[in-house]
Amino acid sequence: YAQEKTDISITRQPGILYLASHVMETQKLIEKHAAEDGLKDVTVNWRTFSGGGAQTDALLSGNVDIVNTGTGNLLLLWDRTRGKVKGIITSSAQPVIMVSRDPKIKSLKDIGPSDKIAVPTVGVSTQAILLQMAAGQMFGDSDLKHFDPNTVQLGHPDAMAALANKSHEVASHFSAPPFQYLEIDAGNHIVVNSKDIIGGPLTQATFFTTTAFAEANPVIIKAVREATVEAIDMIKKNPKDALSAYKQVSGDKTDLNTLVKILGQPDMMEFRTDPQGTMKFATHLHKIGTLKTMPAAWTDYYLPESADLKGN
Amino acid sequence: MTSPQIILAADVTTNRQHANVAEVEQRLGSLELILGISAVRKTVLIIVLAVIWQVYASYLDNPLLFPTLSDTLTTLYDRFVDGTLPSRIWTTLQVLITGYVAGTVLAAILTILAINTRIGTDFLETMTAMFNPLPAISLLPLALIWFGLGASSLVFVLIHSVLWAVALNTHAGFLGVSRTLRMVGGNYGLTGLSYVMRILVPAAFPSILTGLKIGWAFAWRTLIAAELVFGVSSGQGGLGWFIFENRNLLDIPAVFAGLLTVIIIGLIVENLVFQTIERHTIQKWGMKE
Amino acid sequence: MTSPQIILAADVTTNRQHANVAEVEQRLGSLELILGISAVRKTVLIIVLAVIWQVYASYLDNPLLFPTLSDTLTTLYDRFVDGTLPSRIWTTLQVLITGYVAGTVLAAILTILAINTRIGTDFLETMTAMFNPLPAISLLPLALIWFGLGASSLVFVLIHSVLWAVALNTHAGFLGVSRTLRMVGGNYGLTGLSYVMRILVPAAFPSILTGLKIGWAFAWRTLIAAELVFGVSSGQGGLGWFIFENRNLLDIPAVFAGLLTVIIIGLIVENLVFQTIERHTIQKWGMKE
Amino acid sequence: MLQAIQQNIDPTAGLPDVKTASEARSLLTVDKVTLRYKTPNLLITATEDVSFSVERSDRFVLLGPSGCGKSTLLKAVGGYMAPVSGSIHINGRPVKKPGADRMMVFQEFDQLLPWKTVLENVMFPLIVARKLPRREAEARAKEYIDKVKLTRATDSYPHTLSGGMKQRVAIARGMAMQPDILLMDEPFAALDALTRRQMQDELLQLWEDTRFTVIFVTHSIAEAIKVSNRILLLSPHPGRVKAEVIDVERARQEDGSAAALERDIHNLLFSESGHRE
Amino acid sequence: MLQAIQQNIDPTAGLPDVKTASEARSLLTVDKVTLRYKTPNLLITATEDVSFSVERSDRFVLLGPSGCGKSTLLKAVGGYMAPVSGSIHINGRPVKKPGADRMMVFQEFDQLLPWKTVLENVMFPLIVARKLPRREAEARAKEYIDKVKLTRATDSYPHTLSGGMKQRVAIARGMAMQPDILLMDEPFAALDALTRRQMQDELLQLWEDTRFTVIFVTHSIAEAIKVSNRILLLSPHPGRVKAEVIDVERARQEDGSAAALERDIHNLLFSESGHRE
Ligand SMILES: Nc1ncnc2c1ncn2[C@@H]1O[C@H](COP(=O)(O)OP(=O)(O)OP(=O)(O)O)[C@@H](O)[C@H]1O
Ligand SMILES: Nc1ncnc2c1ncn2[C@@H]1O[C@H](COP(=O)(O)OP(=O)(O)OP(=O)(O)O)[C@@H](O)[C@H]1O
Ligand SMILES: [Mg+2]
Ligand SMILES: [Mg+2]
Repeated sequence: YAQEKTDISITRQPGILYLASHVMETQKLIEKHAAEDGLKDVTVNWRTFSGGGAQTDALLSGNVDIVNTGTGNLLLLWDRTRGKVKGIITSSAQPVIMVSRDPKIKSLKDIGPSDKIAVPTVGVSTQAILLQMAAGQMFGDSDLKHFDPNTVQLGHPDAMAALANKSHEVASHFSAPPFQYLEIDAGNHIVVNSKDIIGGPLTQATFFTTTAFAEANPVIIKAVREATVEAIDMIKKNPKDALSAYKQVSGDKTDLNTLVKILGQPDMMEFRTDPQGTMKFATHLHKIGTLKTMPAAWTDYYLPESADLKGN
Repeated sequence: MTSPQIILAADVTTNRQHANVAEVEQRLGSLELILGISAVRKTVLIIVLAVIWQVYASYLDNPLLFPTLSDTLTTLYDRFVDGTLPSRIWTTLQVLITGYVAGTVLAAILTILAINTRIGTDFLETMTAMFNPLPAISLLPLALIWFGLGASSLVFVLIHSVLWAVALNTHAGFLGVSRTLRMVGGNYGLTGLSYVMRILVPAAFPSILTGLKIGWAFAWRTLIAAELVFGVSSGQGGLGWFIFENRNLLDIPAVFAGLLTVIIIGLIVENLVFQTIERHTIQKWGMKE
Repeated sequence: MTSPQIILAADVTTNRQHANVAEVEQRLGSLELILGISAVRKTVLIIVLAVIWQVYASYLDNPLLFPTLSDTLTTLYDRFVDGTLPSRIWTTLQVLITGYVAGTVLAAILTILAINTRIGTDFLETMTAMFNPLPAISLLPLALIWFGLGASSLVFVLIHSVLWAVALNTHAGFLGVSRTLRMVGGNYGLTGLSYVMRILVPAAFPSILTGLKIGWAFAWRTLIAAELVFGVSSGQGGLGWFIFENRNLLDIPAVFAGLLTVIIIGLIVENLVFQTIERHTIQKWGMKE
Repeated sequence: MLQAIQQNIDPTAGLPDVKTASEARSLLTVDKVTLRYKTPNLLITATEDVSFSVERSDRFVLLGPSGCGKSTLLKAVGGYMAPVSGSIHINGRPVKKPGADRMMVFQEFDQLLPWKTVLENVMFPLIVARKLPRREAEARAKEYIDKVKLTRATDSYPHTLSGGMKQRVAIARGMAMQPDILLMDEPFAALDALTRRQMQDELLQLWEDTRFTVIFVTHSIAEAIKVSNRILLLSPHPGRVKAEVIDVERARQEDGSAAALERDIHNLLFSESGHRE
Repeated sequence: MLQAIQQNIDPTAGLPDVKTASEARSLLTVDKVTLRYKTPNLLITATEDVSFSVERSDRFVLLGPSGCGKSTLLKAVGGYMAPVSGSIHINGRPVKKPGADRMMVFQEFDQLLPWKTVLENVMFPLIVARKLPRREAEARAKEYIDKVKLTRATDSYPHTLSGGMKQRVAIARGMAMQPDILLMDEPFAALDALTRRQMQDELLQLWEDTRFTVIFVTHSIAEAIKVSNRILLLSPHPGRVKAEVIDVERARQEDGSAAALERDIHNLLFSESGHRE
């Protein structure tokens, strides 16, 4: 293993969905497993990014070795690089929830032409795609973009502020943890859950890298997988400690008990290593033309080493 | 000869001289002549930059990060023909020009107040120092409260980016107008607005024009960045959105086609609008070499 | 009296006059005197703005959108005391100053070339028209390839934001230097760099200073926006990251504390640095009222 | 020749008397005016305790060494500077701000608006201050441009003119306005002998026609005697009134008297020992 | 008095002869020089086919009506403008660019560097062009500031000076450089009679001491006769050589001859009918 890189960089996006990575970072799990596998003195640089796009650039320019972000980004990169970027392992599959302050809007059927739904990014974010998938289910493939005119782009904090402001024209928000629970706490109600649209969990945090890196550094890849498994174990065993790791990494000053309560929400403990719902996602992306190639199976866009994950 | 002598000059035959002149003026070679035209030199420069782009991008061979010029141009052409880019440009230009004009007008009002009253000066100086460094996103909450989503918030942010640069340059230009010219203006009984418009503005025109150029550039920058922050109700996004969307889709040649569009519009505005203004004002007036 | 007459003036007793003068100069009331000090007026202005903030925010009563000044100040104090803000400011300032200085130096080089050679002029004009409107994100791929993640990429983006504004103002200032002064410089045999440094720079100093002010402001804006894009390695984010982070954590008073910090630093730089420079240069030289 | 140099007379009998007598009806009264410039490091007194009065239709010349405060005095009359002490009244009203009733021809070459042609420069004040209709303003402007022999340069921009030509445009601009008082600061200094003589003649001719009032700064004693009816002599830094010459126009009738007056004034101004600034 | 006005002589015998004879040893030769300004809409010919030569230690005056191209000629000699046709040589080498061997006193009041005090303005060229050590430069600068009677304003910035004071600083600056050729464009126009006489005397005194060469533009025929040994008379627009007056200094010895010469020059310049530009 003499040529393997010992100084690796991984991206980090602060947030509860990425809890496993925060545990891996604070407990130095990757370092530990690499050492166990015979690669000593590995140092892992965790670099914080504000969003997926910048992480993509960082990976493509070779400035980071492994990124940790959503499924959409993986599929896109896999497609555009013609298979030169593939997934390693996933770490979370929590639901995202659309909430509303408007009592008239009980389900997606009640959305009228003038109702506004806040999503993180119009057209491309997971939330926007989910709305399209729902539209497909409701109105058929000819009307996939039914809800697109309703969407407006607002960051989660801004959307939350919008919901809090009774006079604001945006009354609904396709949110994400932890904002969705804070919003529900503040008196807004659930409109739709990603579980209902996908028919199961949808993978969120995914580690992925270039095939070139994976081929040259099998030990690191292995260590990342093992570390993820261990991190998820630790979260399940002791959520409080994991949340402390999150607080340490993100600087979040929220009370630990509140965070524990959030993890206690339905499906919030869906920390799992097998890709969930990704093929459904890919099918939709291919349908709307975002993906040029339709993967035959989820294993197309995961590393061969990861074929044992039993994903879908 | 012990006294002064006046020696008269013979009348000069000017005809010979003129022949001579024509000769002198024709001596420039054609290459020199062609290179003497600024437009030609600029075109050459742009071509050189284009070649560098193409060669460097081919060498890098990382089309997802930095596509070649030819890919970019192909995409640019496609997106133009299919009508995407023209409509995006149109959306952007509408907002841009609204914001730019509004920002410039506000800058004019602020500087007029500043030059006429002491409190106006303090106000302008303080506001500029305070707000100029603030990034556009910081205005987001207020913009949302006041204008909601949509173009008016964008215009608000644009004003923020244009206003201070134009106001700073204009104000500095006003303060630098020569004492004599200001006295001449006072002498004509001009005060307040007419003093500013008829004396200070033309006299400070070089500075004002610089401010307008910088303001224009920053309006572009801000708009493109702000379209991402403020989002769009789908389907009616502008160039900034076009760039962002294609970045998200990792359609990098389209991203660069969008950026190239910005560059081309920048070149057109600079060379057609600003240079024309310059030629008909400060160059004609001998205020600039 | 049919011829001219010369009438001699009696010697004037100046003492009485001087007494008179003293009187005239003491006639200003103390309120007027106090308001005559620009610093006092500016302070009053800032206090008025602060009160407006506080009142408007209390009236809005939506702390998620727009916190009150008092909340903001409390947070500002807390974050200062616990060391967060000082370290963020320090991180940001380091990068900011590096980028600002580098951008200014590059602007100086470009304008010196532009003023001395024709191709330099074309280069500057074309590059400015092309790149000035480009948003910082467009430089991201190149920055990543050339400088990787980290401060040097930030510096690169900062240079982009400072360079064109400073260069445009400086170049316009150079071109506006009076013909006589330029001839004086030539007369002393000054050419190239020493001509620029000893004649053009001081003569165009008002314009240069304006450019530096605008460049400074835009460096701030860009840095704060760019910190989000480039990410941070553990624990060493700057003010921009601080603002972003706290927005995500819904700690809005902290967001505004960050923005307030930007404003305060802006005010300090404007009033301590730029005003001092101005007082010791263009005001002393009579180039500005 | 020179009738009387009143000297060693009771101080109160001299200049002050003349002033007091004329105060009521004078067009312009400058009373014990002290003018100062404030610079960051020091206070410069330009003129001190200067009093004079100008009657309607006077051709009043300020004469004194370089730096004695002539331009400053003119600026104060023009309303650009407030006296530190003393007062300036026009038609009994204190001078507070500049105005087109006192057209000024400045000493500086950059007094033309560079963004206007020669014609537009002369027309501009006629339109904005005298409210003449465009056509009339243009006709009058052209007439005065002819008078200063610049017909050929009518449509030139100021930066293409020679120093003397610029000053002539300023003179045309001032005279075309036919103001209550024309204030001229060394208007002819940049002109050659012939053009200068022509300009002086034009000025006098114009005065014959319209009897306007003019305050004129010049360095040339001969010019002062030629154009003025009254001359105020100022002492060097800070400028104080040294003497006043009245009935100057009488000196022109008989030849030789002008030369004698010139000599007298010259001696008066410069004979003092230790004249240094 | 005036010995001979050579007129109606074979054209080739006049001026060209003088020039040809002196060509080899002349300090400055201006040969058939035509100078033009290009403006966006038209081409202005300032001087046409002007030839003259200046010998070492000449005090050479350019005299002509306003706008005839004196300043332009001086600028061409200074190296700021290239002739459209003809050539200018100094010491046999063509003039290509400005340089400190030809110090120039400009006609404009804004020729001082506003960011330097009077002292620094005078010292600056001594340091950068003459490479004098600071201390020496300061001493020399102070000496010349004294000569122009500005001791009191040594540390003032130019914007606090009167018009005449500014011009005197420029004169001090030019003279302190002791250049090969001093080019002066109406340096004394803004000065009062006494200061002007003092400056003229200083110039002559300096010339006695160092025998430098000076080309001098003036509007005053009397001044020309006082300071020069040769006068070039230019015709109005475009400037052509009308005549040259040599041995001017002879006119000063016997009184009256200067006056006569002044009258002759005056007639020569201005007698032409229809003198208009
Ligand atoms: N803007 C100014 N700031 C400070 N001092 C000034 C200013 N303008 C003039 N002075 C000073 O005031 C005095 C009088 O200047 P002024 O221009 O009135 O003289 P002047 O009589 O017109 O001289 P000149 O004949 O040389 O033009 C001078 O000593 C000068 O230094
Ligand atoms: N920068 C310029 N651009 C175009 N034309 C000019 C320029 N400078 C001078 N001229 C023209 O050239 C001619 C000669 O000007 P110049 O300044 O040499 O005259 P001058 O003899 O010095 O006059 P004066 O005694 O009035 O200063 C004038 O007709 C003038 O209009
Ligand atoms: Mg003066
Ligand atoms: Mg001239």
